[in-house]
Amino acid sequence: MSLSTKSPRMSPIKIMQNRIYELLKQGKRIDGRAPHEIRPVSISTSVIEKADGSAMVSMGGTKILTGIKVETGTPYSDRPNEGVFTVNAELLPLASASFEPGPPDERAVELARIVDRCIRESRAIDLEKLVITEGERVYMLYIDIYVLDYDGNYFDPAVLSAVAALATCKIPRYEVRNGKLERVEGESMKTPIRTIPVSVMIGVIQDRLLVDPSPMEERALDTSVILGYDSDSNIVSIQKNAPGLLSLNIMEQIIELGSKKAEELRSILVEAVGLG
Amino acid sequence: MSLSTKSPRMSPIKIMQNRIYELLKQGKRIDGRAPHEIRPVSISTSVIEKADGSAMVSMGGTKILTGIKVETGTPYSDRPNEGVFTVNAELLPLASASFEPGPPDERAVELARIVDRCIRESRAIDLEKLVITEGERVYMLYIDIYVLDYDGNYFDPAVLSAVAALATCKIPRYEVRNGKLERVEGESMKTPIRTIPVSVMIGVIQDRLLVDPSPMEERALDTSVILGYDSDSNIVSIQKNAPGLLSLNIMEQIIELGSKKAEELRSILVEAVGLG
Amino acid sequence: MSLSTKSPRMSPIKIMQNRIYELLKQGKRIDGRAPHEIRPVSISTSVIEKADGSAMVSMGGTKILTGIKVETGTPYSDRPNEGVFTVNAELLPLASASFEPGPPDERAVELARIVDRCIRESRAIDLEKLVITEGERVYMLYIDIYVLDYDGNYFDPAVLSAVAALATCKIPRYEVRNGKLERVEGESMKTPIRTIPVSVMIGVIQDRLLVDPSPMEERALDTSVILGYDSDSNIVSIQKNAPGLLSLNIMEQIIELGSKKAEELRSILVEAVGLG
Amino acid sequence: MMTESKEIKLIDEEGRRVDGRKPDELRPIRIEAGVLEKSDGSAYIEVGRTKIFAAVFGPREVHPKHLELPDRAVLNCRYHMASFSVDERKPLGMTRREIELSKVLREALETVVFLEEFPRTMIDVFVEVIQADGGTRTAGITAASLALADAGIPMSDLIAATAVGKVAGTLVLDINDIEDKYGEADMPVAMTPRRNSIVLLQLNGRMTSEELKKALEMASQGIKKIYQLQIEALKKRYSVVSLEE
Amino acid sequence: MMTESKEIKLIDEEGRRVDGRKPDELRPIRIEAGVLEKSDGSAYIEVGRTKIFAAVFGPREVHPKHLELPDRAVLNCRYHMASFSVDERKPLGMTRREIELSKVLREALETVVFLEEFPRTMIDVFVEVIQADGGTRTAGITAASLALADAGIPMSDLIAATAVGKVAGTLVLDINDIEDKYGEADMPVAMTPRRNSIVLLQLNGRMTSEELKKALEMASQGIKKIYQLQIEALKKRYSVVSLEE
Amino acid sequence: MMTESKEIKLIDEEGRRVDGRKPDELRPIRIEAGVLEKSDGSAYIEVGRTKIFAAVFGPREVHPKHLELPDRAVLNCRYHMASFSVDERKPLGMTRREIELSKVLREALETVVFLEEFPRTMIDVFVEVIQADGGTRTAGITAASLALADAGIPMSDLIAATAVGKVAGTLVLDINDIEDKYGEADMPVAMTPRRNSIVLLQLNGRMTSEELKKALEMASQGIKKIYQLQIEALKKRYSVVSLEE
Repeated sequence: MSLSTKSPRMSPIKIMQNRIYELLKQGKRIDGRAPHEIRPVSISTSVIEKADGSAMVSMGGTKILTGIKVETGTPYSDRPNEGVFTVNAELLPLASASFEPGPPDERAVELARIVDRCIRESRAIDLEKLVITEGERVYMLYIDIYVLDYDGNYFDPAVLSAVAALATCKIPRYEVRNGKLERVEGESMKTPIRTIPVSVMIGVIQDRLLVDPSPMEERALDTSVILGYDSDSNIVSIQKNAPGLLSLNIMEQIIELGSKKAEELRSILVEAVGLG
Repeated sequence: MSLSTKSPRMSPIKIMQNRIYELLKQGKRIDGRAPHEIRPVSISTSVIEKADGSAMVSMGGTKILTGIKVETGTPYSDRPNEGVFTVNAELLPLASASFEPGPPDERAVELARIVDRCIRESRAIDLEKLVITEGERVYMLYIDIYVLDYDGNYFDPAVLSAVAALATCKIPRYEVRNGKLERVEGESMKTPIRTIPVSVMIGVIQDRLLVDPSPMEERALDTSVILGYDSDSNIVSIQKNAPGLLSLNIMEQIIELGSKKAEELRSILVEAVGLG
Repeated sequence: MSLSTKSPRMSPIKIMQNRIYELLKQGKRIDGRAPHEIRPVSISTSVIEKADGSAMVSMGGTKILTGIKVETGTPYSDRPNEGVFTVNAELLPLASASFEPGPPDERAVELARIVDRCIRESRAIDLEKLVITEGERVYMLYIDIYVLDYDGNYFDPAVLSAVAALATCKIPRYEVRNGKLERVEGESMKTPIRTIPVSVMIGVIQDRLLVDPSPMEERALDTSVILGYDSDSNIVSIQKNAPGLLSLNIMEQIIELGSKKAEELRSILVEAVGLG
Repeated sequence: MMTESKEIKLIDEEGRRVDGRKPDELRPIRIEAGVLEKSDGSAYIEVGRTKIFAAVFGPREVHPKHLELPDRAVLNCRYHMASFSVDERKPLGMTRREIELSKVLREALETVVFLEEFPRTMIDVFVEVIQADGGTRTAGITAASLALADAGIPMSDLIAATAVGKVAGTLVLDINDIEDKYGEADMPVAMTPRRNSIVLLQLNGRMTSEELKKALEMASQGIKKIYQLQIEALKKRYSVVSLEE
Repeated sequence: MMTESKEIKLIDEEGRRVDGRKPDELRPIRIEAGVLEKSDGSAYIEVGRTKIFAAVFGPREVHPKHLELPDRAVLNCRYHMASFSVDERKPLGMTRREIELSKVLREALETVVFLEEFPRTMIDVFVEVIQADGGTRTAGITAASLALADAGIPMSDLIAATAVGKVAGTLVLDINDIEDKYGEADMPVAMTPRRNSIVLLQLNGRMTSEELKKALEMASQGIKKIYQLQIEALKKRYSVVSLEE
Repeated sequence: MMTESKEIKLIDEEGRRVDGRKPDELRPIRIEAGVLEKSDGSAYIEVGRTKIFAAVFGPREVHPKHLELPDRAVLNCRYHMASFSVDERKPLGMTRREIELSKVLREALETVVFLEEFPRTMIDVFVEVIQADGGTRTAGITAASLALADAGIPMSDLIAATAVGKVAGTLVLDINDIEDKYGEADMPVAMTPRRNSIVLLQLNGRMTSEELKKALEMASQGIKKIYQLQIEALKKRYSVVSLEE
């Protein structure tokens, strides 16, 4: 069940929308940014010692913590020679007055699935390297994302934190000795990363685009799209995540803008995690 | 927790009840049927190619879809030489303004259990023929019933659709080869059917009976009973499914009427699935 | 999520509190008891033949039924040579107008965890004697507590009923024969009990203490504490279970009073179950 | 109920049942009203080893409000079993069986309670099975109607109930757990004894029409006896109350 | 979508797909409006073996009340799959995938429905997938918008939809289940055909910018054809209605 | 806490603990107020490797409405741990431990917050443990009371807290995870430092009466030090706020 929410069509929104649009035409935004300017990004990795990988990412006022726990388990029967990963996301109630405690709602589910898609469809993790015994025992990565502070656009920092946590994750090594699975004490391996996916959230008001929207902008947008890109500028995932019309012409502009901003975010990420 | 519902005792109901009763005394019903007349039944089987068995049944405006998926699993420890089946039912919200999305409510649970009882207590499936390796591996039939359109009496068409789906189900064959369970590609077997259970819902207003009630009649009835019958006219299940008094005398009439209508429904079912 | 409840600060409470306090200063209580007087306790064991252990305990008007079912299962990986027990508690809706049907709420969870703690931290059960095959198969005791009638202080009678059920539990014997786990028909063993834990609930109004509060007293208390004691008068668990300040001085009085009342309850329990 | 037992002899040479009863004999029954302190009405019943508490609250405010009915009380009924009441520990939470039985019990009780007298209120009936040895829904409704009477809720009649079974081809009154498990049919019946009318009826298992009619008659006879025990329990309760007051 | 199949030839030597279609060819589609009795509007769609019912209720009272919006209707949408609709039996209850798709379908429908005309009411849209063979969300929204029209809910346009895939390096229209499973990308697109604007867009899998643009164009062409089928289904429905009345 | 460790030496020959501390020594503590943007008040605390965020919303409208209290605010408290905060990944959803700790934290906070000043409103306190290395409930309430102060909610006093343990027969202040796991007792204590009164008290494990009294005294001393850190954090926060405004 998915229900309409209060914000989109109220009249104060229309007024705000006009104001944002007028500013955009002048190349400006309410918080002083340029239309295609992303807020400052900071990335700290290995912040949770008990997690195998972790990263705290802030993008303006939005703050995301991702932690990864590695376990071992059986592979999917149709993919016997691949490790497994799952992505969960929680919109913690301390992050915003609009988040409620309880099981993940549709927004949290969507966030988890968008991050999952960016990683999975870009084939960022070489899952074939996460096999202990083919068809029997593989590594399982639990990638858990917590939104700690929500100041607009949790998608892009969530992807950044998930990928930063993955790239710095120390997977504890296991071996099968005498038919028994054993932890190889003190040994770990890096996550086998093939590409660095990032996502870019782009908002549309009439014929203008903006990136990395603030909460006020999110409410005023005609619509918005989140695009995932791999290191080779392929698009690996798209999610139109709001009501509203999107012309083919605008969509083409979005694709090009997204590609540029993706490179920008990727270079920040690569620097932070020391990849490249 | 089971809670009173709005319908039964409101005064408009009383007026409707009187009208229905007066008509019944003249051998008539609001929709033009005779008191003991079942609405037209249509049965289509194998409508879902991805299911191992399926049947769409309509009875008047009520439409039921049942699908069966066969898996293998371990038998119950107290019945090591029997296969397993389970029945689930959902009252889909698209079927009626009175159905709500969410986990099955008491009406859906009752429906599933009545269908289960008709099949189980009539011993319709020869479960001993659904064993792959005694005590270890058996066939498991998941019989899932969806009410797609609810125009009164979902019980009888639900039993019809479940039995039609069973009778036409192609159980994929499995074998144990070299200690491993394997699908025998391309081979399947029929469900071992011993008897053809059907159910008959009978409503009571004062001293009169009617079968296959419409929603309006359901609300106006003094009470109602659903009876299951096997091919030998044994009664295999009963459910009084509404408040109200039922005299022993009326109950005897119900048993006899049910037996006749059961034969009528069974002959329609047998013809549709080509059994006999 | 834990939410404030209606009772504690309403003004009728203040009036009641004053009255209770004035009586306490005179060494009296509303129901005629002395401040440190526990209501009459009755303990019946083995009341449920289908349970392996059971006890019905009443303490004044509060009535608790505990039943124990023993199963076998795998031990926790970090405790391969210990059996397992778990405690559940339900505040049945028939026990009080203030209990609602549904999954255990925070009060029921707290009750279960307090009883668990009394038993676990006192090391009452010699879990090492509940092993069938080390690291592989152990006895698992499911201790399920039902509050049947709630007339104040369900903690102390719940501990009494759980320990009485444990002390009289007949654990069905299992053996591994030819590599298979088998029930040794007709044989059972006693729960290996090392100490007899009991709990004492103590309420505070200003500088006065009372034990075993009635519901009216519970609502009027400044705060309350439940203490668990083993047979050697060690304190094995504490739970301050209500809002309110507790000075270190009052806490010392509570510890001493608790110790005395614990001995009193233990002697009732020992007599009832024939231990000692 | 599906396989007739080969090993367990459900009826012996002398026509006696596994627990020594004759086919039309009830198990020992103990019924008591007013057994719990905090509910508005309560009852306890033992039928053989089946042991059940029932309690009633109300008429009270409806919560949540939107369930309120303008012309009568909402009757809420919960049939619930303790985890240890059955042979295999029942997991916590309501099973589908408990959900179904809550519904049929509620419908039976709705038939006799004068709900119109208490519009915009709720009457809660809680049935707690602490040991299940066959016939829990019938013992449960017998206790529930007694608890309603104990709570002073006006009813057209009490409800008394028992189950008739078919074991080894023989109809037997008040079947127990073993008979239910290895027999051919289990038919719980609840009636309003004064009007001799059925308020709850279910059947699991096979019977011919003739057997079914006989089984209903047998149930009716048993129910009359149980009704007498209910009346006695109420009398005892009222006399105690009279003494107390 | 992750491993390109080594065994299954998704495009043969003649450029044909596993089911014999050309890359830009839709599967056989059957669309019908007004197929259910009890909803206010309904539709049925088959796209190849994908089979879906959609039904609409409302505008009706909002329940629970606090979800009511003062200036427009609440649109509620549920995308749900039957347990047997997929290869491996889907467990009962909503999966995360179903929750996400309910959201994107709702957002797409909100774009076209004139919600402001029905303040303080609710419009429910239920999409029931009874067989899933690829393209269920796009077939689902195609049926849902038809059901809305059938219910007489005013909309700025119908919504028609299809998915473009990439298999063995080739863009293909209206991908089926096997192409989705073994191909490189699946891009569901829903549009308002008259305005040629996107209302739903997702992508799973890798495409270059150029491919993406071509894929959108391909989707747009397919959607125009599906739109014609919707119009025909409505005409047929209205003519039937006219005859009936 | 049940088996005294045979291998891990919890107190060495020089009376030092596993992490080198003396028995009455706190771990390094870092406390900061106003760390989150969107809540009305917030705080972050590190006690050794234990890391916790706390945030406060309100006083705000009560939702759902029926929880409203006519004479005071409803205080809502949630203690929650991130899945990766503990050694074995914690499954999603609230465990029974989290439910219990939410209750004892709420009760402690209710003791100091002037709820009567905000009738018919709700104050939400969210405690998020992102790493758990012992003493999470005490560090959590220390942060929560700071977040309440940061939100400007009037209180009779701050709450500061720590846990005293018993390891290898010795009482130790501010026990860490290993001491908790292999020690004999863990006693979390929260106090209002100015009145030196207990607001939260639990004990897991065995102590004599004498030990318990000493442990409370030890906790009281530690709490005074933590209180100073809270005051400093608030001063720092207010000075920053002053500068900002």
